[in-house]
Amino acid sequence: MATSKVSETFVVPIGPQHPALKEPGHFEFTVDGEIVTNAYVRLGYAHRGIEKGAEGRNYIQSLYLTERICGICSHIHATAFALTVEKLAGVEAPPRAQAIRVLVAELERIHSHFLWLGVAAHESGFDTLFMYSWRDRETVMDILESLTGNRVNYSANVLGGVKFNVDNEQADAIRKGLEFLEKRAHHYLDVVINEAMFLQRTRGIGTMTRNQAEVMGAVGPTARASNVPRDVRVEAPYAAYKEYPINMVLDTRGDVEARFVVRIKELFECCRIIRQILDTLPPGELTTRVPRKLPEGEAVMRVEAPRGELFYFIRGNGSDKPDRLKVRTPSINNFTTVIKTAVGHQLADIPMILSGIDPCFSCNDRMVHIQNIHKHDENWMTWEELRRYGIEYYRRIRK
Amino acid sequence: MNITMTIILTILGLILFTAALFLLGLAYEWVNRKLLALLQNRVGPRWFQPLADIIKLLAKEEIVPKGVDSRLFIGLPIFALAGGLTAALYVPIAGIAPAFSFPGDLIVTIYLLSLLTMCMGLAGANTMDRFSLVGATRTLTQLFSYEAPFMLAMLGPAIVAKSWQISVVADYAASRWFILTQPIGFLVALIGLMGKLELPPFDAPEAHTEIVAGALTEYSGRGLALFRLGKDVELVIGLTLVAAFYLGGVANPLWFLVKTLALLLVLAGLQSLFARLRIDQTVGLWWRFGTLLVLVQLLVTFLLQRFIL
Amino acid sequence: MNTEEILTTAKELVKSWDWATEVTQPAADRLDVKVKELKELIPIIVALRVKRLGYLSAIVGLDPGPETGELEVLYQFCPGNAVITLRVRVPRKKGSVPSLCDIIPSAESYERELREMFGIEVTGLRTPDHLYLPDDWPNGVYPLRKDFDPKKAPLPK
Amino acid sequence: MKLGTMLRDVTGSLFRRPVTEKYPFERREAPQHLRSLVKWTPEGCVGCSLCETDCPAQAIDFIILDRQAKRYVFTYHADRCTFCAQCVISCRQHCVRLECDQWELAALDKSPFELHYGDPADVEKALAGKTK
Repeated sequence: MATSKVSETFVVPIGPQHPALKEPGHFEFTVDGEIVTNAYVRLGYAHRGIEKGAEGRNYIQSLYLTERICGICSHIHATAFALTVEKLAGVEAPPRAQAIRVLVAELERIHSHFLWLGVAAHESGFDTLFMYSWRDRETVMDILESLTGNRVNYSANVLGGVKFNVDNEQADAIRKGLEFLEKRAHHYLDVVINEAMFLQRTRGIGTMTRNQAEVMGAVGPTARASNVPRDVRVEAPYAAYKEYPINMVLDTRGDVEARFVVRIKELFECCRIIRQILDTLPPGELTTRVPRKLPEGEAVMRVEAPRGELFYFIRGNGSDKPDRLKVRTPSINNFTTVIKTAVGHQLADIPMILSGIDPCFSCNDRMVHIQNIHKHDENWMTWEELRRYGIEYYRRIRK
Repeated sequence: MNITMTIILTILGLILFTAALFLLGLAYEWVNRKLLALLQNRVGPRWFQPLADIIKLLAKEEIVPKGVDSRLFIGLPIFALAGGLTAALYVPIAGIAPAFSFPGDLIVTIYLLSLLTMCMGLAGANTMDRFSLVGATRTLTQLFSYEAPFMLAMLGPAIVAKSWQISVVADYAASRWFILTQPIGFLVALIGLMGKLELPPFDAPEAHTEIVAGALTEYSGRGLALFRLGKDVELVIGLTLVAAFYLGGVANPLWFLVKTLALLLVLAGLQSLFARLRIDQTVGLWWRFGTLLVLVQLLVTFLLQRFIL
Repeated sequence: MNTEEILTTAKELVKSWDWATEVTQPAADRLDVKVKELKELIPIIVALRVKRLGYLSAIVGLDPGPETGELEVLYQFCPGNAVITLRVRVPRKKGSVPSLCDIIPSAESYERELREMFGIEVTGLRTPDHLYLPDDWPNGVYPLRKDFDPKKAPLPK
Repeated sequence: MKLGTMLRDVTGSLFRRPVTEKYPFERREAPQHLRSLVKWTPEGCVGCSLCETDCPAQAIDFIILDRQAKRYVFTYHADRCTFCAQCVISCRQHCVRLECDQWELAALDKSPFELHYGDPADVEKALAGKTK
């Protein structure tokens, strides 16, 4: 009798609801014991229809819509949109506005990297580092709040400039905050490259060679940790980066540790640029006029978000609404690298590899059913209806 | 008449003992969580939080998932808790002499403590959920890694005291601080306790960023409450054992509190300082270092015992 | 290489396909290549890759309107400061483009998105299932087309 | 390779107060440039209703009762507002501004979030027109 060996596949689903992912995304990891043999990704759980939604809104409203693509890197989305619109309209924001845009963008990068540091530490079970880095993140959030008036979704941009000015008092507060943050960043760098138990979870994990990173189109710190010199701020300086050049932070190792090191070292670079901007803030106007109706044409803009290259494409059709808005966020590029590098690793390393790219699911997902919330329609449940629905649902399950 | 009175008194005593033990366990859990929070510069839970959690869980409906053996599913938490409670009878908790004692109860206690872990592993394997299965595998793998060194570490003082009886060893240790003569044993016992309780950095079996809640993913309501109570009881027993054997005994309630809480502070510090170990790293650590060190310790103790003293 | 050199190299490269392409330069840092023969798309991209002219930054689907009966696909390559756009037109009904996955693995997610949002078939795609849209999304409803009727979209259950 | 690199943070914290703000008991000052509720003053308003057009959250209903007599009602839905301050920028006559002191806006029902600015009689009329 012939015996046939049936190999069973054991699939561990991660997401859309899973404690490792604070945002919804779905990964399926086929494991053999603890070793991952295959990986698959499925997105769209937070798809809000922003690309389509922008087609029905005017440029000014779309600016705030794009700002809501991501809660962490909201400013850079709005900046990218504003820069694209300005390019399409053929105007340029005044130098002071451009410098303030860069200032907020770099503060936001500090905020994002500190946040990421905490999340990644938490994924590795190092909750103390998580708590401390998030405690320190409050400092930069306070700075942003005092600067713009909002804690998240700063709404610093308008089409053609920025909304607020930076006075000397605020500059001093920022400098003071930066001093603390820089000190902490040095401490975290020490922890990340020295803590033996932590290194066991990061060193040599998720290694991606330079060639792999280039082929898979990795962007941002993920690519730079694999020694790919890819930084839009250097390659194609936008806003005020021509006046305030950035030094690219590179690492040759390509593992999760290298990504930690690159991101933390970028914090120092952010602090340097912010100080430089505060010292030499160009005088002048804050806004310039952008026409409400934009000419027919296409404009492409690339900016460097905290997670990597952000790509904006706008096609105008002569009206006050964009004909097409295309946003390509950095995480979508980097997901490919997770899928490829996860294979062969242990299941326990997956959260580290996943968080190593600093994934942002809401950035990727941009579409779902949009409805006007003011008009009470049948898809919108009242609290009582929701409660009844819950009871009804539960009864059905019980049967 | 006399016999009925005795039986009633015994049952009453057992109920009171259990209730007191639960409260003590919950209090210790709170101390642990609060200390960890303070070390991380947070506020931490209020004093009644663990109790409130347990009451809430007990009041909740227990959902038995499809495709499991429901008798096992309901029975395992009870077994686990019963194991912990029975073990408590042999241990001088709060400085009070143990209720039962016989030569060799040290071995029984250690095995009763492992019963909880075994039950958790079985519970995970029973539920057929992917996270539970991975969690169960990890729980049992971890059991096999720390159990031997923990037991060997407990044997150190027992060998010197020439007894397998907890009360005898504790009495013998009351005048001698074994932490000074057997520091490696103390360290291994303490860290083994962390492994037993699945505290960070040995929390791979319930690493929630990887496998949600590990073996207990499908548990809710009463079952979860019982497992958690079992863990709390185990925490108290483990701390008592280590304090009684290595820190000069727990002669009276005050010394018990001081010594166990000091141990808890050390545990909290260790929990806060390290990142979680992967399961293969845990096993490697225990077999490559823990077991080896404690064996060396035992050998030295044995030789000294034999030829010098 | 500075932007000018990049664009000159790219222009010369594309010149060998001048029977199939139409090159314009809408801005100083952009090169717009209209590829009229669909089967020449892959060879051009391979040639760009060989010369290391940028990486695939995005695949943009465009709907010029239902009256044209066509859809547009834009392949954006970003070398340095420049942006090279390859533009392909496909028929609205049963239009298809070849998959780039074999030369550029990261194209997969863009192509999955293009497929479900615009209804442009991507031949050779390894996992042609939904990336963003729900699994029970009706066939033949493509949300980013201009004639998309939101009423046809399934409501969240 | 070191062990316990965060030891100093940890031991330091034992003797420090937790940084957590015990919110309802300890309140923070509103930041200086806080963006809070929108205020509208009728002086100078020309009724261009750009504030309504540009509001990304449709939080502003600008009702023109009589353009000649400058009778406008400015209805503001604070619950929809995203506090982006675009209305402040869009208004060329500087009729709209954001308050900067109130940051605790939670309420148990929606009524405190609907604010009407304008002449009380006009507001009543506008509201009556809306319910019809």
